[in-house]
Amino acid sequence: MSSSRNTHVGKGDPGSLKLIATLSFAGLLSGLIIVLAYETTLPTITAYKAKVLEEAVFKVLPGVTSMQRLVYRDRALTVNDQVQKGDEAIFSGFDASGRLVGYAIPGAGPGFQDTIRLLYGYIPEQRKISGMEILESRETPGLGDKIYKDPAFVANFESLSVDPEIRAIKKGKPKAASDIDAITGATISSKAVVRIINEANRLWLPRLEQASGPEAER
Amino acid sequence: MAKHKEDLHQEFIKGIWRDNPVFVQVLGMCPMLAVTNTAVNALAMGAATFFVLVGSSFLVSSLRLWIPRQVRISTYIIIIATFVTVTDFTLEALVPKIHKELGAFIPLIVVNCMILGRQEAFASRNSVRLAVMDALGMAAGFLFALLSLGTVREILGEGKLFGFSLFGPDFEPWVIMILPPGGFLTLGLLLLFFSWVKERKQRLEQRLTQLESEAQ
Amino acid sequence: MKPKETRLQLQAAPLLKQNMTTGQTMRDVLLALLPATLAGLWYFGLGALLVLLCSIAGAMLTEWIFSPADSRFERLSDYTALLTGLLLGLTLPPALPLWMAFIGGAAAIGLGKLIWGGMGQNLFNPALVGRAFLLATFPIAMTTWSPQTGPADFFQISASNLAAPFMQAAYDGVSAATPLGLMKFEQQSTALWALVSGNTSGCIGETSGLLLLLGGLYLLLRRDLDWRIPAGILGSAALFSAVLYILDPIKFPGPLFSIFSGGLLLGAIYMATDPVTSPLTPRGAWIFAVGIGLLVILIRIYGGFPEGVMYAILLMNAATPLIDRYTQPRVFGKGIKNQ
Amino acid sequence: MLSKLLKFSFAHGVHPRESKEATVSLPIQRMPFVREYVMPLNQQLGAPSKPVVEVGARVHRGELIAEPGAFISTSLHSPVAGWVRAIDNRRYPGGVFARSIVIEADPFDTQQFPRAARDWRQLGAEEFVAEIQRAGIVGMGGAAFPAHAKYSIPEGQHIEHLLVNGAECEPFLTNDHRMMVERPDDLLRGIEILLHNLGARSATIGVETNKPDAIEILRRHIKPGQPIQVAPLRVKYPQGAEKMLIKSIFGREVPAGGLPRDLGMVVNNVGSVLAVADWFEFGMPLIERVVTVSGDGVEQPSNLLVPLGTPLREVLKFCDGLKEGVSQVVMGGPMMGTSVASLDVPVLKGTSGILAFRKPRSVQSREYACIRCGRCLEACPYFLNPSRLARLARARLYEEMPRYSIMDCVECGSCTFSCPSGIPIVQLIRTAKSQLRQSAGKVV
Amino acid sequence: MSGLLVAPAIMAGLGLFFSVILAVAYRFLKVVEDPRIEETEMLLPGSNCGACGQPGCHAFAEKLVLGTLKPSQCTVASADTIDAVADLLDVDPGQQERRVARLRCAGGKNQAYQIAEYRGFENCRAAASVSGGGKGCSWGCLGLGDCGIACDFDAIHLNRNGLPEVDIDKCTACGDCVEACPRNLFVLAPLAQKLFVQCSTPLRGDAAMALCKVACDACGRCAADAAQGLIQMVENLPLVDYSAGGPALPDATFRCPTGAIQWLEGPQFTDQGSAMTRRENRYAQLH
Amino acid sequence: MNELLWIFVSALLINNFVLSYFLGLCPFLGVSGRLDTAFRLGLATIFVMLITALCSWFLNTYVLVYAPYLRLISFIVVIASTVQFIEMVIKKLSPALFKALGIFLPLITTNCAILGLAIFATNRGYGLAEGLVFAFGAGAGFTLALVLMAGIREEVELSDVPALIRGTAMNLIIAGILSMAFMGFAGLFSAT
Ligand SMILES: Cc1cc2nc3c(=O)[nH]c(=O)nc-3n(C[C@H](O)[C@H](O)[C@H](O)COP(=O)(O)O)c2cc1C
Ligand SMILES: Cc1cc2nc3c(=O)[nH]c(=O)nc-3n(C[C@H](O)[C@H](O)[C@H](O)COP(=O)(O)O)c2cc1C
Ligand SMILES: Cc1cc2nc3c(=O)[nH]c(=O)nc-3n(C[C@H](O)[C@H](O)[C@H](O)COP(=O)(O)O)c2cc1C
Ligand SMILES: Cc1cc2nc3c(=O)[nH]c(=O)nc-3n(C[C@H](O)[C@H](O)[C@H](O)CO)c2cc1C
Ligand code: SF4
Ligand code: SF4
Ligand code: SF4
Ligand code: SF4
Ligand code: FES
Repeated sequence: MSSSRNTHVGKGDPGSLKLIATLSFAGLLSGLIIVLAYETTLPTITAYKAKVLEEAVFKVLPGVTSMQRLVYRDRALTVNDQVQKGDEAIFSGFDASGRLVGYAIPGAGPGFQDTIRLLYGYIPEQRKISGMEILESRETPGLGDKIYKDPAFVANFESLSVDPEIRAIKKGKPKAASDIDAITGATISSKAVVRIINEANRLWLPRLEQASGPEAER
Repeated sequence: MAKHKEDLHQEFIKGIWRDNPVFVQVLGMCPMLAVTNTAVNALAMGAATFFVLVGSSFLVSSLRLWIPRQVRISTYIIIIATFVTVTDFTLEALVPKIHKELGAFIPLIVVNCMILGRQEAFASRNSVRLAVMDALGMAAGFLFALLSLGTVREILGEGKLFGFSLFGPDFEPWVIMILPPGGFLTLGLLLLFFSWVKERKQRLEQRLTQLESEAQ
Repeated sequence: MKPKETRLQLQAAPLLKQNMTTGQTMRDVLLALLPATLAGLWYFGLGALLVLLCSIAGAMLTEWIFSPADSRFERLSDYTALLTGLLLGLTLPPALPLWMAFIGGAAAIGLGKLIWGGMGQNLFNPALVGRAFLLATFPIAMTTWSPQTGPADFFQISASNLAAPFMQAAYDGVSAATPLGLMKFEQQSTALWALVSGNTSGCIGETSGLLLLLGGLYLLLRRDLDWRIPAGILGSAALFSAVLYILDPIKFPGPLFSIFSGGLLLGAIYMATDPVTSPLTPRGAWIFAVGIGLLVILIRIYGGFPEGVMYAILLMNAATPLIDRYTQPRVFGKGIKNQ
Repeated sequence: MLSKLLKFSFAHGVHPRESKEATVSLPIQRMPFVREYVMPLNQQLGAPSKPVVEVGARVHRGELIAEPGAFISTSLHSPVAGWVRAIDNRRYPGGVFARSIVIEADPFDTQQFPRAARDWRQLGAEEFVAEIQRAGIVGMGGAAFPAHAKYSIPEGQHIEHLLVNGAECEPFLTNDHRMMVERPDDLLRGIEILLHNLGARSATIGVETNKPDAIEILRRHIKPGQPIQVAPLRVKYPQGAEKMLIKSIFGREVPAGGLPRDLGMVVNNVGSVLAVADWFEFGMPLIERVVTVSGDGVEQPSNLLVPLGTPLREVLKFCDGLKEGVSQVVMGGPMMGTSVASLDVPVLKGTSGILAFRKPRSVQSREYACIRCGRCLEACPYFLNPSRLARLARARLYEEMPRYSIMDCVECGSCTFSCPSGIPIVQLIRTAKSQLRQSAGKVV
Repeated sequence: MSGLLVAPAIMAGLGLFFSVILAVAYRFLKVVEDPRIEETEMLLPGSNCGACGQPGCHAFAEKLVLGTLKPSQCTVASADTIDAVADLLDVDPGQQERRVARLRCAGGKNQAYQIAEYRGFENCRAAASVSGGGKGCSWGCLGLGDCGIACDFDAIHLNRNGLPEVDIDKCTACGDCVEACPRNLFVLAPLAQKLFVQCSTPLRGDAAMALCKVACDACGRCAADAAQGLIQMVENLPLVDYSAGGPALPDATFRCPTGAIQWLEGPQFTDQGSAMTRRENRYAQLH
Repeated sequence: MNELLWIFVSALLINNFVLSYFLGLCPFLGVSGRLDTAFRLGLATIFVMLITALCSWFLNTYVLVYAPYLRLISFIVVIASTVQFIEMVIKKLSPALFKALGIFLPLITTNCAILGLAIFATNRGYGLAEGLVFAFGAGAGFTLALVLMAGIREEVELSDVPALIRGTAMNLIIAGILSMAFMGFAGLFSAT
């Protein structure tokens, strides 16, 4: 810092070392504080997250009392609680007697405004969907948000055949077992939900069939 | 000593009205618009900002003699980011629902120009007492702005205030208020309203002084 | 001193003017809209008339209140507030609660015109700003369509029209899907004759294609509008939808359906042509028009709304300053090479 | 001839009502002499002339009274025989005062002018230019640019073609028309003189088709073998602007900021060519000109041959005076002329018409805001964006305006004519130009 | 609890890493620029008016640092500011002589005759181009206020008589009005020079009086009454030459028949109400 | 609908950072006065956003797996330092480029659009390619909004907007109308 003669920075010009030391020290301190805060709040947060997830799974799979996280890797499903990036995971739900009831499958896709994330329950024995829960969406209040606020719409998914393919149909039109009533005024969001589920089905149903071996059993 | 008290008082008051960070200085617009779709969110955001601003102002002004000029901005950012991260975790642990609603905008407090601006313009040059007073005032001003916007948007957009229905179930909500355009428009119109009030006041004062001088 | 003569007046040349005035232009547009307006009333009855009146009242009242006291009459007498109110009204559903129509008129003038400094200065079409505001504010009411009542039931007003201010409307009877709604959500086409004559549900003024074209013709003859804009919009929209139609005639509507359905004619002839908000330069007008045509079909076919005319026009309005800037005509004698 | 079938024209422009009926068939009439003449020294573009007479001096008709003050300047000759009464500041049409030579006519003089032809076949280029300057000839098409300056062709340039401007696109005016009809032979002689001395090969007379008799007569008088053509032009304003004329007839554009001679052409008004003929054939300098007096405020519209320096008041008096309630008197045509503040101003070399109107012409009942209808764009023959220019001028963003080529505006007024909002576009542009010129002068 | 170690380590590492990189980069990549330019610019008024003859305050600051200009050449800055700049750069602030804009015309609506009526764009320059805007005097003020709009300092307002009054406290002598006026009526005159001719017509005698009640009719009395050489008649107008010795005194104005020459203690035109009646009487007596 | 294309269109039009997410409002309101400046700021923003996408992907994959709680602070530090470093390099290597784009860099660094981009990309678990496409779409969308706004504002300068409205209030209302117009893109490519 020899050129300080005409740079007019003020009194003593601290050397680079001091700057580096200050920053490193600040980093050190802040890291410490953050980690303290993190460690203190972590149990509450993880517990809450787990609870939310569990509630969602239990909701889409009625009668379920416990669950497991399954990861699809190397063409097989394995139980795995370690969340990793790029995981393709679903949840299996068991009733009080420990019997496998079905799977809770997450899905995501574009909605009217932004990506919709949802979770739905699937019962392989009946090839039926047993419930649907929207995890995240930015649909228009009063219209698109009916996909989770309108009980009638959510009820559509309580027992819905997946064959041949789910369709959203305008109210009052004849329906098949795999058709749902679209929300009036929010056809697009309704169709988006349906499409997300269909796509997830296309991905997961073959995998589940192929993997419905003993390892899925507890 | 009394005079000193007055000063402190002034530092606090100016942030709320005369130098209001939003209405006058037009700072911190992003969180201002993004999270004010309901009054509760606005309140939470305001509180979080309040904590971060006051905390970092306190810290910055106490450390101001030790921080070299060249790295002051980096240091402020680290300090602010630390406070924000702590706030983020705390909110997530205490009020997870609201935390989810505010989403990415809690971390974004770090880059709220108002906060960094106060450190640079005030906290780094003034005593801890003044800095904290100033931060309290600014934060209160910010909170005030957030709340006014949030209130308007929630009342019109949902017919509610803090979640309580105001006009009964038959009220037709003004959906736009909750949508992005409503944010822009409401803030624009609020600003317009405030400058109108200010102008009217000025005109009145002018008239008064004119009348006085005529009376003399 | 010398005996006084009458004082001469001094005026800058040129001392001659052609005799068209802006006020006259606005009156022409009102006149051109008359047939389509009457058809709307014929089809939708008294309720529609009230909706029109309320939106006009909202517009004119706002103009009146927020104009400087000394220029109020002058401002109202240029007919633009009336025209904006009328055009807005024509793009509203006939069963819209009246109080919403009034708010729409106020928003159209307030947000669409006054804050910009009044007539001639706004960059977005005021009527469409009003409509966009209404659509975003009251999406359900704005997309609930009542079937045509026909002249026999002229005096029947739907209950929703009379909803109390700020309160939700109760819809009586069946709602009817518009031709575009049917197309988009049920892949169901409507007969062309119904579209041309206006015998469908939809906005008050948009249904009757024939009368809209008639008014457009009148405006063209009076040289009140830039023919490039309707030509460009209708042409590009027809071309785009023809291409899609050829690719998949079952999924996509044909070009004639595209032109005669929804608000395309009303928009292309009376709204995109608003001189204030469209480009000045001839080349700019083409770009503007083709942009609208493409956006309309894009939104109608791939977008979330059955109809995109309003958004297409507003988006191109936003681009108009840029278009104007980059399409300045070549000045005489500039950039040429003489051998 | 092919050109018989074609009507030549340019793009854009406007169609004001022609209003030439009142005077189109009236022969040119000589105006009698009056008592006092005022000869301002700056009747031409460029430097003012320098007086060469003293107050009290006796002058003959046609005698030199002022010599050129510079190269871009020209001579003045006494329009009458009489006495110099003053050299003084007098009111000038532009609204300012100008130094003028005031001459009192000798009421007993016969005012005869001795005719004498001059040789024009043996002149060198420079001599020719000097002759024209001596004759005091300026462009009579309105700009009053000294003609000799136009004829002094710089090294390296070469004139191929002479264009005679008989378009007369301004409404009301019929002076060029009458000159073509009444003096075709003199006009053709003038063309011959100019062709010879400029070294040009051919000439075209451009005439709007609303003067079929002029076209017909000129064609009849052109001798076989003369390299002169008559081009019928669409009736459209501003057909007479020289760049438009060239575009119409030859389809070529004069480069912006350039001159016709960049394309090897010289454009001259009919009156200017006749003045050349007058000088060489009769030895008559520019001391009188043809003026159309018309408009709904004149009792007796006429085409007059008026000595320069005659006050407007006298000219109008000769036409039986003004009607009751005249509110506006204009020098020149209604599209580009200037309204005058006082009738004491004199007829100048560049005055083609005197129009008096009863009700103000350009006042639209009200001015609206610009609705960007684009009519001004479609009117502007120079393809400018008048709306933008006017808006910029209103906002006083003068520095932005050169970006929109403000300096290429010739102030033809087509834009203002066509604006339905009644915006004084040209006036705004003129104001901005004036301010820009002044600022440019200031910046060192 | 490994985080307790990991986090501070990562943070300190990142801080270390980047501060080293930046410090090194700073060392080798820094482009040096004289910081005094910026500091000077901060001190300047920042109105970018160009009165200093530079395109803006930044350019002026550059020139100041180079030493080619003096701080006082900024006519907008207050004395304190100029001193501060001079202190900062350690240069001589330069001479300061307060100047204000003065109007060389006093022919308002009540004094100058109107010969025609101008209708059109309300702007002096525009009116001047239409046969002089209808005012009989083609040198005088048109009273449409171009100067007032041009003044960025709100120093010019048209008075009821249609003449621009300069607020001498607000005027910074930036010269914008000089440039704006199409009749070139404003001059920037030192406040200390109090003898001032409020007329621009080169006409004389009755010709001048036919235009305006307060025209200078070039009678030459002021020149006769002033100190030798102080006032000279040039083109029918008195020209005051302060460098010509002799003291400038109000005496020169006493015998002026029209009041065209004035002794200005403060702003122009303020005393006109009362003074005019006297002059008007006088005018009546003369004719 | 191709995933990457949807990410791009969504960031560009449907969920435009400025008009729908309210990110980057300070430069949007502050630097939209002149068209050419706005355009250059836009380009600089696209550039910084791409850098940000790279940095955040790097941090997410190699650093934050060990300490997720440091996400925010490390983003800030790393992005700011990288941009500052690049700024110095540009200034040294190409003064012309620096004059055109570089002067905006410090302005952008402490801007919520940048940090927002990093956080959104992380929250949504974007990989490198997705992150880059997202960054490009968001940057282009920001530029689009900025340029439209600048064009409008240059035009508004010539109008007589009431003095009371002029300034921020006017700009916000214009932004509101623009945002309303952009609502037309909602549901694009998700309806079919
Ligand atoms: C402001 C606004 C927001 C909207 N939001 C949604 C939405 O979130 N989800 C949706 O499916 N439709 C939404 N729509 C409606 C769609 O544009 C479309 O009209 C609707 O899906 C058609 O449904 P319908 O055929 O049942 O009338 C919205 C419309 C407007 C005007
Ligand atoms: C000029 C004009 C523009 C319109 N623009 C739109 C638009 O952008 N979006 C829209 O949903 N409806 C718009 N409408 C209304 C539609 O034409 C009408 O709603 C259409 O018939 C589709 O109805 P649906 O939304 O119920 O299917 C416009 C109407 C007119 C007259
Ligand atoms: C808008 C405009 C219109 C003009 N109209 C005529 C016209 O009708 N007749 C004419 O002789 N010159 C007209 N002129 C002048 C010509 O451009 C050109 O200067 C003239 O013909 C040259 O001849 P001169 O020098 O002999 O006058 C017009 C000029 C302008 C700018
Ligand atoms: C051909 C034509 C079309 C017009 N279209 C509209 C329109 O769509 N909406 C509107 O508010 N005003 C319209 N106007 C009226 C006027 O231009 C408008 O109110 C201005 O935008 C107000 O500044 C139109 C005027 C004309 C001449
Ligand atoms: S003709 Fe008049 S109203 Fe039309 S664009 Fe030109 S200036 Fe504006
Ligand atoms: S006056 Fe100028 S801008 Fe207007 S039409 Fe003529 S050349 Fe074009
Ligand atoms: S001083 Fe000049 S600019 Fe000012 S009003 Fe008079 S004429 Fe106009
Ligand atoms: S414009 Fe004239 S009056 Fe205003 S500050 Fe400048 S010099 Fe003074
Ligand atoms: S308002 Fe249109 S050009 Fe002046």
